[in-house]
Amino acid sequence: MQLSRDDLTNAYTKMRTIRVFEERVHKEFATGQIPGFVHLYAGEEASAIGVCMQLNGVDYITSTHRGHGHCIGKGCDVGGMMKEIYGRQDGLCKGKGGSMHIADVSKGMLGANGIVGGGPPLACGAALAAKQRKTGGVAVAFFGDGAFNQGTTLEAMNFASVYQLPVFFVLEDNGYAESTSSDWSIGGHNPVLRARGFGIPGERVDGHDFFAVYRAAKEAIDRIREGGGPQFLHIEFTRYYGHFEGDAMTYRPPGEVTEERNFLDCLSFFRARVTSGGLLENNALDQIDRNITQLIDKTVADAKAAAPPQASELTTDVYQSY
Amino acid sequence: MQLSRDDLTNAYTKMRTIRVFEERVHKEFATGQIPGFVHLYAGEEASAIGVCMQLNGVDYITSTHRGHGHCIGKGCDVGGMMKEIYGRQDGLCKGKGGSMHIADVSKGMLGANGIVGGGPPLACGAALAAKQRKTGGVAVAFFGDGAFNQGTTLEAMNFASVYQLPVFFVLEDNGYAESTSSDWSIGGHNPVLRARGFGIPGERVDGHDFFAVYRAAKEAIDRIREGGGPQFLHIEFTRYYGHFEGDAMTYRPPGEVTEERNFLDCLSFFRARVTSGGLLENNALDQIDRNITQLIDKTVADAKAAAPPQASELTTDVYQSY
Amino acid sequence: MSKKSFRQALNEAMRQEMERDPTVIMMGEDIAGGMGAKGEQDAWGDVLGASKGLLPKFGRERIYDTPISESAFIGAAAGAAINGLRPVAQLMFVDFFGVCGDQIINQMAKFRYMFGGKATTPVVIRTLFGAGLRAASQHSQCLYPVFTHIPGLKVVIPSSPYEAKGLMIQSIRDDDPVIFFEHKAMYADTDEVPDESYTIPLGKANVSRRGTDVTIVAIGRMVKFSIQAAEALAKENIKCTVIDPRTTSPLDTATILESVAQTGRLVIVDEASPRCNVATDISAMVAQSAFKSLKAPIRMVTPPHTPVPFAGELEDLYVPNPARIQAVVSEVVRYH
Amino acid sequence: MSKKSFRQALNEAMRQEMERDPTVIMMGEDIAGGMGAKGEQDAWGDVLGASKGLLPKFGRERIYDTPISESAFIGAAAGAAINGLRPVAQLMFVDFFGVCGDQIINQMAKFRYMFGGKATTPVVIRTLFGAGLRAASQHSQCLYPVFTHIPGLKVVIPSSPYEAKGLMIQSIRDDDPVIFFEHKAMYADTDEVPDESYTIPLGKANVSRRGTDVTIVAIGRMVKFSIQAAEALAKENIKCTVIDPRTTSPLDTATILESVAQTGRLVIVDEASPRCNVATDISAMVAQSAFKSLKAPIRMVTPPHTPVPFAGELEDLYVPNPARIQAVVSEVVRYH
Ligand SMILES: Cc1ncc(C[n+]2csc(CCOP(=O)(O)OP(=O)(O)O)c2C)c(N)n1
Ligand SMILES: Cc1ncc(C[n+]2csc(CCOP(=O)(O)OP(=O)(O)O)c2C)c(N)n1
Ligand SMILES: [Mg+2]
Ligand SMILES: [Mg+2]
Repeated sequence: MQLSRDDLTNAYTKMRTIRVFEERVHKEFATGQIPGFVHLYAGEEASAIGVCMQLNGVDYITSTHRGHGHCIGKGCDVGGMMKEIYGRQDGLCKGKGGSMHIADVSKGMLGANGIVGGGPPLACGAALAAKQRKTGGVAVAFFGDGAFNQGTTLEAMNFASVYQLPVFFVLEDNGYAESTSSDWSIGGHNPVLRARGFGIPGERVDGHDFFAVYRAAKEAIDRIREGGGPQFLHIEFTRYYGHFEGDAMTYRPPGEVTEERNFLDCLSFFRARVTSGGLLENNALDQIDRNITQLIDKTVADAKAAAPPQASELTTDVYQSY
Repeated sequence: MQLSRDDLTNAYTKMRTIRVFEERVHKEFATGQIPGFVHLYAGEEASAIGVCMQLNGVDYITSTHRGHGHCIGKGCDVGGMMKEIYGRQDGLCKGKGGSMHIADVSKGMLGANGIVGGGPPLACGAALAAKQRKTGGVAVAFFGDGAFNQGTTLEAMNFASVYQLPVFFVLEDNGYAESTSSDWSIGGHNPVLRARGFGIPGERVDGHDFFAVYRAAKEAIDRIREGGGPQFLHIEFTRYYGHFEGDAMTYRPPGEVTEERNFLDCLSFFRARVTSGGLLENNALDQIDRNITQLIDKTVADAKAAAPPQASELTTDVYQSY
Repeated sequence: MSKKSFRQALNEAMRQEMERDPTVIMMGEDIAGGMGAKGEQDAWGDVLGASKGLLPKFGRERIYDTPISESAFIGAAAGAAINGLRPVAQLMFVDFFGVCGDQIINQMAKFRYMFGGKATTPVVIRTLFGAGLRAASQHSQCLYPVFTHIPGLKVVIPSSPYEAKGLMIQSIRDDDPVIFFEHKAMYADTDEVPDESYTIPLGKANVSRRGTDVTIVAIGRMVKFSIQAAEALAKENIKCTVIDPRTTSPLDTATILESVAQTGRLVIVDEASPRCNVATDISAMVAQSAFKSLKAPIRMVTPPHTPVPFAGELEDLYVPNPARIQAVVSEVVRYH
Repeated sequence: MSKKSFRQALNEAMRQEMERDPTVIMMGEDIAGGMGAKGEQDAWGDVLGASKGLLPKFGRERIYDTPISESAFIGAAAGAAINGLRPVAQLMFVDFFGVCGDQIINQMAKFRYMFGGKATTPVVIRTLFGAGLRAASQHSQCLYPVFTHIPGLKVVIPSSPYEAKGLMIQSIRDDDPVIFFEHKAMYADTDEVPDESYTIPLGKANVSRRGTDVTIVAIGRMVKFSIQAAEALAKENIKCTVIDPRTTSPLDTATILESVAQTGRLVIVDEASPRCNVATDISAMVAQSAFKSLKAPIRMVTPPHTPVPFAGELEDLYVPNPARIQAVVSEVVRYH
C-alpha cells in the first residue's frame, strides 16, 4: 500500500472537512436554526474517506441517515450540502431533501436515506447496471450495525452474491442503533461470519485507523474490480455525538465518548502516524485545519444568507412529466 | 433414539396419509373440480412428520403455501382439510381460505401462508408468547429454500437469536423455488453456515430418511426446550409434483422425479427399514395403506357432497366487532 | 383530571392497561432504550418518549426492545397475539410500513377471514405520522388511507390528548388489529385529561362543535386547525359543525350524514396525500348517500400531490392550515 | 393486426421495446425460469407466461431471474434505473408489495423530489392483480389505490389486449416509475392488436362507448363488464358513456368531467376494496368540480369491505359483475 504525499494530504483534508463540518453543524443546530432531524458522522471519518478514496467517476455509493461524511467522501459540494441542510433553494436538492436526503447523482452519490436498510438494494442495482453496461464501476453500500439486521440489507447481500455483483458492503458499526447496542442486536455477534453465510468474504477492521480501513477497502475493491464478486467490511468505531442532535446519550457509560475522543480519534491517530513517519509535517496539517475552518465558516455564512425555496417549488420535481 | 411400535405406526400412518391425500388431490385437481392454486407436499413427508412428532398441544407451527403436510403433521382434521380445499362451508376455514390458507389455531397450526417468508416472524411471536407465559411451548417455522432468501425469514432468525426464543427454523429444501434451483438462489450454498451467521446452530439432514429427520428434530427441540435458544435444520429432498398443479416441470432434467421416487422415496425407505429390522410387519403396513385409502376416499366423497358457503358468509369474520 | 400532554396521555394509557392486564406487552425499537448498552436503561422510552417509565415498572418481560427488523417484530406481535398476549408494537414512523407491510396487510388483517373466523389477533400498532417537523419526505407521511383501505384493520387517529388516552385504552382492549396513529407535531399539545382509566369507543365520531351552516369533517391534527377556523368564522357569523371521526375504519357515517342533512354543506380536511385519501372516501360516501341534502359542492382541503418537502417555507405551504380551511369554508357557505 | 391474447400483447410489447432499446432489461422471479436448474431454461417465462420467449432472444444479460427477495430486486431495479438502464421488474402479484413496499413508495417514488429534480428513475413494475381465479385473500387484491395515493408514481391499468400493448410500450419509455397492473383473469382475453409497435399516452382516458344518459367510469377488468352492462342497457334504450381512465395516476379528469357535464349521472365501477379506493377518488373529484351538473347521486359499484374469499360461490358475489352494474346504472338513470 503506497500512499503518496498527495493522497495523504487529500485523505487528511477530507477527514478534517467532515469533522469540522459536523462539529459546526452540531453547534449551529443548538442555536435552533437548522431544521429537522440531523445525524452527525464525527468519529467515523476514516470509513467514508478510506473507502471513497478507492472510487472514481463510474462508481456509486448509497448512504444512510448519517450521510454527510459519505457525501464529502464522494465529492459532493460542501457549500451545496450546507445549504441543503439549511433548506435553501441553492442546496444540493433545492432544499427539498435536507440532511437525511442529500444526494448528488451526477457525483455517483445516490442519496442519504431516511430508511434504515434503504440503500443496499439500490447499490445492487447500480452495480448490476455497471456490470451489464461494462463500465467497470463498483457500488458501495454503507450501512450501520442496526441496518445489518434489516431484511432489505440481508436480501441485498444474497442478491449480490448470487449475481456476483460488484458491490462493496460496508458495515459501519458505531456500537449503537439509536440507543440499542450492536453487541446485543446482531445475533451471533460475528458480522464477518454472517456475510460468509451469504457467500461474501469479508474482514473486520479498526475504524479509528484510517490506514487499516484504506488497506482493507483497497483490497476488497481491487478484488471486486477483478470480478471477484461482492465483498464485505466490518468497521468498528464510535460516534461522537448523539444518535441525532438532541439525544442525551444516557445509554452510554459516562466517559465513553471522551475516552474515544482522547485516545482513539482517527484524525489524531492519522496525524501522529504521518508526522512521526515523516510523511507530512505538523504545520502543513495545521494549515489545512485553518483552511477548512475558513471554508466551513463560509459555507455556514452563505447558507444562512441564502434564499429559501420559492413557493412555486412546492409542486415541481414530482414527475419528469405528468 | 427409541421409537416404540406405536411411534413407528403413527409415523408411517401420518406420512402415508399425507402421501395419499396429495396424490388424491393431484388426481382430483386434474378433473377441474378443485379451484385455485394448489401446491403438493408429496415427497417431503419425512419433514412434516419427523418434526411434528416432537410437538404437543402447547406448541405452534407456521407453514407455507405447500401446507397440507404440515397440517396433517400438527393434527388438523383431514376431512376438514379436504372440504377446505374444495371450498366448502364445513371446511376448516369455512371455505374462505382454501389450500393456501388452511389453518387450525386451536391445534397450534397457524396457517398455510400465501406469502413466501410470511411464517417465520409469526413463529417468533408464538415463541415469544410461549416463553413469556412460561407454557414450555416451542414454535416451528417451516419454510422453503426460496423463502430462505426472503428478508422476513432472515430478520426472524436474527430476532429469535437475539431473544433466544424457542423457535425451530426448518428449511425444507426441495431443490426448487418454482422453477429456480436452490443451488443457484442461496448465495454461499451453505444454509447451515448462514444460520450460524445469525448465531443459530443447525445441521443438514437427508430428507428422504425419516429417521435422520426425526433424530435431528428431536435433538434440536430438546435443546430448545432446555432453553438452548433457536435451532436450525436444513432438510434436503425433492417434490414429486410441479410447483403447483399445472406446472409441467420442464426445468427439471428428465427422469429426476422418477429416480427420486424409485430410489429415494421416504415411505419406501421407512418401510424397508422397519420391516427388515423386524419392527413392523409388511401386512400391518399394507393394512394401514388400505385404511388410509378408504379414509381419503371418504374425505373426497364428503367434500364433493358438502355444501358451499352461504352467501351471507361473504361479509362475516372480517372483524371480531366493527 | 389534570393538564397532560399528548405524550403523557399515551404514557398513562399504556401504563394503566399494562397494570390492569398482564397479557399486554410492548415491542419496538428503543421502546425502552439502552438495550445491551452499559449506560442507562429506559434511556429513550421510544423515539419521542411516550413509553418512558414503563420499563422500571414492568421490566424486560413485558417490554421488548427490538433490533431494526420491523417485519420480524411486527409479525411477532401478530404471532404473540394468536398465542394469548395483547402486544402493543411501535412502528416508529408509519413511513416505514413499506419494510413490514405484509405482516400487517396480508397476515394480521386477514387471519380472521382466511381462517373462517377462528383467529383473534388483538394487536395494536402505534405509529407516528404527519408533517410539520421538517422531517422531509420519508418521515412525514400520513398513510392512514392505505390502512383504511385494507379490510380487517381498524384505524384510530386521536385529535387531542384526551382522545389519545381514551382511544388507546380502547384499542388495547379491542380484539381486532388496530393501527393507532399519533401525530408527531401534537406530542406537546396539552389538554385536561382524567387521571383514571377511561375508554372511547371505536367507530363513534366526536362532534367538537355544533353549527348549522356547514359541516367540517377533519382528521387528526386537522381537527384542531378546523376548530380554529370555525372560531374565526364564528366572528363572521358562520356557524360550523366540526366532526372528528376519531377512527377512519370503522367510520361513523351516521354522524356525518346527520350533520350534512342539517347543513347541506361539507368541507373535509385531510392531511394525507390527496389521491384516494380519507377526504375522497368521506366525500364519496356523502355524495352517494346525501345527494338531496347537498347545497354546495363538497370541498376537500388537503396537501398537493407531492412528497413532503424539507424546507420549512415549503412544508408550511404543504400542510393545510386554519387560514386555508377558513377560506374554503367561506366559499362553500357563500355558494349558491 | 391479428387476434392476440392479453398475454401475447404484453409479450410483444416487451419484446419490441427490448429490441428497440438495449437499455431495457427485465427482472423478476422465474421471469425466464429454470435458473440454475438442469432442465429447460425459459421454462416459465414468468408465472403466467407473459415473458416466455424473451430469454432465447435476449439472453441472461438482459433477463434477470431473481431469488425470492422482492426488496432486493425491486430496489435494484431503481438503482439500475439511476445508472442508465430501463428495468422492467415483475412483482409477481401486487399482494406481495408488503415485502418490498419501501423501495417503491419511499425510494423510487420520491427520488426526484427529494433530490431536487436531479434524479430520473425509469422503472416499470409489472404486477398481477385482481380476483376471479379462486386465488384467495393473499393473491387476489387490487391495491392500485395504494399506489395511486403515493405522489411520484404513475399507475397504469390496461383494460384489454390492445390497451395492454400500447400502454406497456409507453410505460417502458416513460421516465417516471410506473406501476403496471395486469389483471390475471384477463390473460386469456383476446383482441385485435396491431403487430407493429405503438404507444398509448399515459393520462388520457379512452371513451369506449358514448351515450347521453349516464357516465360509467370503470377500471381494468371492470371496463369490459361495464360495456356488457351498457350493451344490455342499450336494449332498454338507456344510453351509456363508458370511460376507461387507463391510468389512475395521472387521472384524466377532463374527460370524466366533460362527460358528466353532458349526462349529469355517474356510476364508478372499481374492483378494489371500497374504502379510499379509486371510485371514491373519482367520485370526490366530480362532487367537488361538477356539482351543478349532477342530476343524481354518484354511485359506486365495488366489492364489500372484506378480504377476497376463496370459495367460488363467495368470490363471484365479491367481484362486481355486469348484472350488478346494470342494476345500479338503471337506478341512477331513473333517479329524480
Ligand atoms: C426502516 C426504519 N426503521 C427505523 C428507523 C428509525 N431509525 C433511524 S436511524 C436508526 C438507527 C440506525 O442504526 P445504525 O444502522 O446502527 O446506524 P447509525 O445511526 O448508528 O449510524 C433507527 C432505528 C428508520 N429510519 N427506518
Ligand atoms: C413474497 C412472495 N413472493 C413470491 C411468491 C410467489 N411464490 C409462491 S411459492 C414460490 C416459490 C417458493 O419456493 P420455496 O420457498 O422453495 O418453497 P417450495 O414451493 O419449494 O415449497 C414463489 C416464488 C409469493 N407467494 N410470495
Ligand atoms: Mg450504529
Ligand atoms: Mg423449494
